[in-house]
Amino acid sequence: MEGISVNLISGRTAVQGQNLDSKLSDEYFGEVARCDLNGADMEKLGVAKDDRVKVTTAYGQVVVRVDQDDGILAGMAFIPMGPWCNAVVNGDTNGNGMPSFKGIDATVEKTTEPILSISELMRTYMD
Amino acid sequence: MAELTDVVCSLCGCVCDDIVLEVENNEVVKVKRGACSVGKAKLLGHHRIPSPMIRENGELKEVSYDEAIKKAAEILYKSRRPLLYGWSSTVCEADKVGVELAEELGAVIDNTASVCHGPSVLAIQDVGLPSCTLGEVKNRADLIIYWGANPAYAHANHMKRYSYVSKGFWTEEGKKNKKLVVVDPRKTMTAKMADVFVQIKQGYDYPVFSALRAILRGHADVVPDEVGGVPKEQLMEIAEMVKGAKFVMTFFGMGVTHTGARHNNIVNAIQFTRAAHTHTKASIMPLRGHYNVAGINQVLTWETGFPFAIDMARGYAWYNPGEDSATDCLWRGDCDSAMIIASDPGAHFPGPSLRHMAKIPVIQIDPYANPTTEFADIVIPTAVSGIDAEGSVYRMDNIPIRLRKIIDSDVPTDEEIVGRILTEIRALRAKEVQ
Amino acid sequence: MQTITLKLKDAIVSGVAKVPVEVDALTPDQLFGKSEAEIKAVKVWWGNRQEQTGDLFEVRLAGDAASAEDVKLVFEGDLRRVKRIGEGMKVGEIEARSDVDMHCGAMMEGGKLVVKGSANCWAGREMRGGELVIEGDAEDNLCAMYRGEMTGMTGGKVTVYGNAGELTAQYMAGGEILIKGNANMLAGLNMKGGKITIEGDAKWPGADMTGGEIMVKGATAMMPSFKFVETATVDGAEYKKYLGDLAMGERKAKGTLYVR
Amino acid sequence: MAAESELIIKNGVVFDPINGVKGEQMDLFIRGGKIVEAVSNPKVIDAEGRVVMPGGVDIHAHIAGGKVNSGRLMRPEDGRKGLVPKTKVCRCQSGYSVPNTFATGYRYAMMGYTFVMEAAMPPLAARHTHEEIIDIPILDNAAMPLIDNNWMTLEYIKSGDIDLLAAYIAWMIKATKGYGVKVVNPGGTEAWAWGKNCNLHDAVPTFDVTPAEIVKGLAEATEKYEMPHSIHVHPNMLGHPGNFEVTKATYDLVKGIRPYRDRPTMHATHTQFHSYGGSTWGDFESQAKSIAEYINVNDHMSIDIGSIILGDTTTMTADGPMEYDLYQITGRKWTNCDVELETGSGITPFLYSGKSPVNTIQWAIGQELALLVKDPWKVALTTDHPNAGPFIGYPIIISMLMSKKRRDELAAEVHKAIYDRSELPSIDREYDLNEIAIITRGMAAKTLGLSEHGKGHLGIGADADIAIYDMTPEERDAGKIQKAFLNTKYTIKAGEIVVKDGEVVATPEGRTIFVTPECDQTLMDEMLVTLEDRFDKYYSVTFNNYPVQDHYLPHPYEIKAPWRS
Repeated sequence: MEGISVNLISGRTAVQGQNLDSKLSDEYFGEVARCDLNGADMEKLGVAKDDRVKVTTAYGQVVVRVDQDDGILAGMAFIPMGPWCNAVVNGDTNGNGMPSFKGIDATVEKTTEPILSISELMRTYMD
Repeated sequence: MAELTDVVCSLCGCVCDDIVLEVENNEVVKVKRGACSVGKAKLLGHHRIPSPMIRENGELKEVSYDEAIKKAAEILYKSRRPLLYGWSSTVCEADKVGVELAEELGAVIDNTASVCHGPSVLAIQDVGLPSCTLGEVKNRADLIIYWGANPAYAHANHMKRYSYVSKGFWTEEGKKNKKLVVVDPRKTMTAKMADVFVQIKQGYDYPVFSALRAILRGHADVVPDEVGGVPKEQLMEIAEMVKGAKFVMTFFGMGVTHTGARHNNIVNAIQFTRAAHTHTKASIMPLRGHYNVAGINQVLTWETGFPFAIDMARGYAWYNPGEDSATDCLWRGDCDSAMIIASDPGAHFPGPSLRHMAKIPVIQIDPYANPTTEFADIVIPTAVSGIDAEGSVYRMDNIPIRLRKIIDSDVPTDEEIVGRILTEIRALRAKEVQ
Repeated sequence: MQTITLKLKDAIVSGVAKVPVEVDALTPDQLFGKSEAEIKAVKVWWGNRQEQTGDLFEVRLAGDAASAEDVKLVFEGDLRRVKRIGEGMKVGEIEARSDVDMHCGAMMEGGKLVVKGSANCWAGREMRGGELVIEGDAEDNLCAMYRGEMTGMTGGKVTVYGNAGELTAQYMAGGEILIKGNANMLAGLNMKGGKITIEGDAKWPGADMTGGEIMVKGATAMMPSFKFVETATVDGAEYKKYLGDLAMGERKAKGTLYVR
Repeated sequence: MAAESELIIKNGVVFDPINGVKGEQMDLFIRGGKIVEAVSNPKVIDAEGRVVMPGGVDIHAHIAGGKVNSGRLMRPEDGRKGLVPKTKVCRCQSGYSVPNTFATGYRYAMMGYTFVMEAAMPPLAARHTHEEIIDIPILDNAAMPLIDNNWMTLEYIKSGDIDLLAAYIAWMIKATKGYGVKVVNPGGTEAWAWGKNCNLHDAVPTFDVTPAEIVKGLAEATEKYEMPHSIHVHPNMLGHPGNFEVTKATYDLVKGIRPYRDRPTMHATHTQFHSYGGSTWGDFESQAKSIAEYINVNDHMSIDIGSIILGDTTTMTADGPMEYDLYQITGRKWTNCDVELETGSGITPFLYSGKSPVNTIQWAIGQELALLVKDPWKVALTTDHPNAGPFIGYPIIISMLMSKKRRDELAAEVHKAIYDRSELPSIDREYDLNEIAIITRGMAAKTLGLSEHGKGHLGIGADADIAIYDMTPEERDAGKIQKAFLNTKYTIKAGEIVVKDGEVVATPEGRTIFVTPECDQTLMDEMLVTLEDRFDKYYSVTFNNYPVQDHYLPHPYEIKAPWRS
């Protein structure tokens, strides 16, 4: 399956904030295990809203559902801050203390693999 | 049914303190006024961790507070480089005991600023921070700039209470006589409200600030036609808006601290404000996330001299973000235990850092179960500050406000739990000395 | 000439957690004149406890030294979690035969420090004199200032055979740095004196510089606030000479930047 | 310590100026933290002829609160200058010009000080000041809220309602658990919210009152009560060449006003910064003589000197425009914080260099003031910590005031401008230990109205706050004097030994002293109608969340200030 290269960024959203203290909820899962793409890029990938995509970077990979946001330019991807986005973030802070949560080179491809739940996702760090 | 007024919200750095809510048989049943959707969710409450737990062959088993605290103390006491992380979603009274614990242990103590506005602190240490309290913005500001921030989502009351939409002494007509500039690589909810939206190329904030500075200092001639995806004409337009304004206020968020040159983006944002100040009154302020992330920075600074990322190994504070910040300690694999309090690295740290957290003993002190719980060997539930516990917090502009206790609870506070761990550790040390 | 060999014991770095050892107490000037037993007894920090050098390192002495100048320290073993090698060293020589951790050669005043591998962040921080050679890469904040200071490196000579990370030589005021590879973001930030030569590529060199000289021989991503002065020929090659950084205002923009 | 435990200090040579004791060999008896006439079963300290004084009282220093902490946060490079590991007794220490709270308590106690007045508390952030005061060990403290640029003040000055202004002052001092009325660049700080400044007779933008009217009105309103302390004034134009005329004109404003008791009607602070002649930095010169002459012939004024300590420091003041000017000169880091409806602040590092003619003259001025003011009861020793230098420099100043020889040696090392643009080299006066005791204790305690409350003297019933310096009264060696005043042989706080042989041995918690002005309720209610409206419309916190809760004063000491009949 052909993927596209994107510049991945993350950030807060309202629903993510509403569930800061209930991250194990379905609402949080629905909001944060999500990747926004520009409509043009969704066409390229042949995906529709709520289809699944695999996001891969040099630091890891994660499966999330896809959603459309034309507020971001083609060639960019947005995943709300949270466990799914962090699965593909670099831990290096360049002597600054702050990892680069934004501006990560990533490839996005269509997938049929399942989206991991929080505990499944956390387990991947344990083996 | 009792109505409570002047309730203080313990969610984000806005710390709204004019909330009205209804309490019935010791439960918040209704948020009548003041809170945004995010704050409302917090005040109405979520499922809490029912009991302390210790992990035994993979499973968390319920235990007594005494047992959990004793075990936590033993783990920390024998550690060579324990990491005490979090401290932002709790009150300063708890943070103070945390600093004492770090001193007693010779531990690394860090707070969530290191993955939020830590870069802003580093920038302040380079050039300072020309700023003001939020009421100043409300009463005076006629040009508001949100740079790399989306308050419409992250600080939903911010524009209404303090900035673009609020009404004050010289701004009685609210946004009517104000201008809003939003700089972001995404056309966000906030961007849609802007008079001028600058869709900057992600990671290019630094040179764009430098270009604006050069223009404001009279050197437009050297600036190329396009910088970081922004046409020179638009940079000139913003510079003119700055010169024409009576009071320029810049707010910035993690869109600037998380990207490209990180803390040097903020240095440059402040340098831009200094350049603007040669033409008019200009101030700048970070949009702090947690309701008391500013407070733990304040407490650490007056008690140790430094705001975050502190290594107490030698009995005094060695300060160096990038070396003694939590993400680095974990990513480098150089801490041998972690106490996580009032924060959730499981959700907010990069995967590579979490791999080490999975390998070392982890103590979690929090009212709520969250991704960090998956790593925790000891879980100690506490009261929720601002709901069943009171104390000091510092708003994003460093104004101290006292959280109110709005319902009764017998759940121990963060301050009590950390204090009891400290007492246990001192007892262990006394025993060893004999 | 006396050679003191300090080989880090494997056990120290074989645990789940790699707690850094800090060896600022082990420099030629501090060890000169000490017997093997005395050196083994020197206290070094390992996490939040002080240990005896002899418990962490295998210590070997060879030859004699008439003065600290004649003392050579050789660090062996896996040094990736050994910090502050040669911090504050004044004379003599140190050789580190592996990648090294942070603050290697920090506040160095004299003598020679050679790293046979790569150096982690803050190598040569606030360096005042002497020579630092890094045969691999240097990570971020090479020869920079300490947090909040407005002066970084003031003297000495630094050579990096590989690449340099972000913020090389921030607030540099004197001395010379040669980077044979590339320099990542913002080399020579706030530079006010001294010279940096980058033989590879550089991104945004010389931002906010008010003095000193930066020469980039590879490709350069320029800051938008520098003023082209002239085309100049330096040792046979043609360079564009820029003045900056005008973001600091005309009065302060006295830095020189040579790019291809 | 146990409330009734007893102590006797034998064979000390006591300097207790408030009680007229000028270096008499005598014993001191202590029980329950107070000086008593006799004790039955005491622990004995033999002072062996050493100099004994009441605990030092600092009338003006910036040691706690948002501004100080912003200075710490902004300057890790200062923080690392003062790193000291924790001990069995002490917490960790950091900082030189902006020490952490623990170091602040320890280092003052080591100099024999037991009370320090935090000189500027922004009302909106008063809770912060008190939170830091809780963390300052050993010392008793109080803090003065800034009430001079507040919109309510400006409005009442404009309308001439001095009684309502008095009601507002009472509410503010109670709400902030403050001590008195602090005035900093009156009007100028409000103007700074628009990037402007005000001289003494300029109209404040929008509010249309002058700084002169503000100072006079605040003095009148303050004297409506039996306030222990007068208004405490940082005049306009701080640090500007030629400002000495503005300074004297400011002093004149309160001449006619009758204080409620025998004390000045204005304390003018860090006077060194306000005694400048010339018109530019080029022809800058000392006018200390002119200011000192004014103080010598007028009895309604007291001053503190704000003497320079050469070296690097962190300047910080509510005088926002002044800090901006300073940053414009140095180009170093600059923090500003304007506080809604009330005040502002600025912070920037500064290096006072003996190579600079201007810095050298500034350095001379502080000493000139102390030496040219004849009556030591009118002058207090300060460095406006940390503005003119850190408080740990006090012993240097003491040694210079006591030794013409030391002054001449140092004058030879600094810029020669000291000889032609200041009086210092021509002054022969040397302070004796009694005068030193006055400017470091007695005067401050009297001027602040704290002597009635047991501070600054050793009479029967006084707090047993005592410094025993490791020197005899005959000591003339400036170096030894300086050393003795930096680290006491003993410091005793409320009867407990807290410093022994220059080391902190105990760290009891100090008290927070605050004043309650008692205002007529109908007057108060009338004022509150306006104030609550201002809160609703313009403040960013609610009226009910504003006042400092009792929680923030774990060891309170209240002084009531009744309305004057």
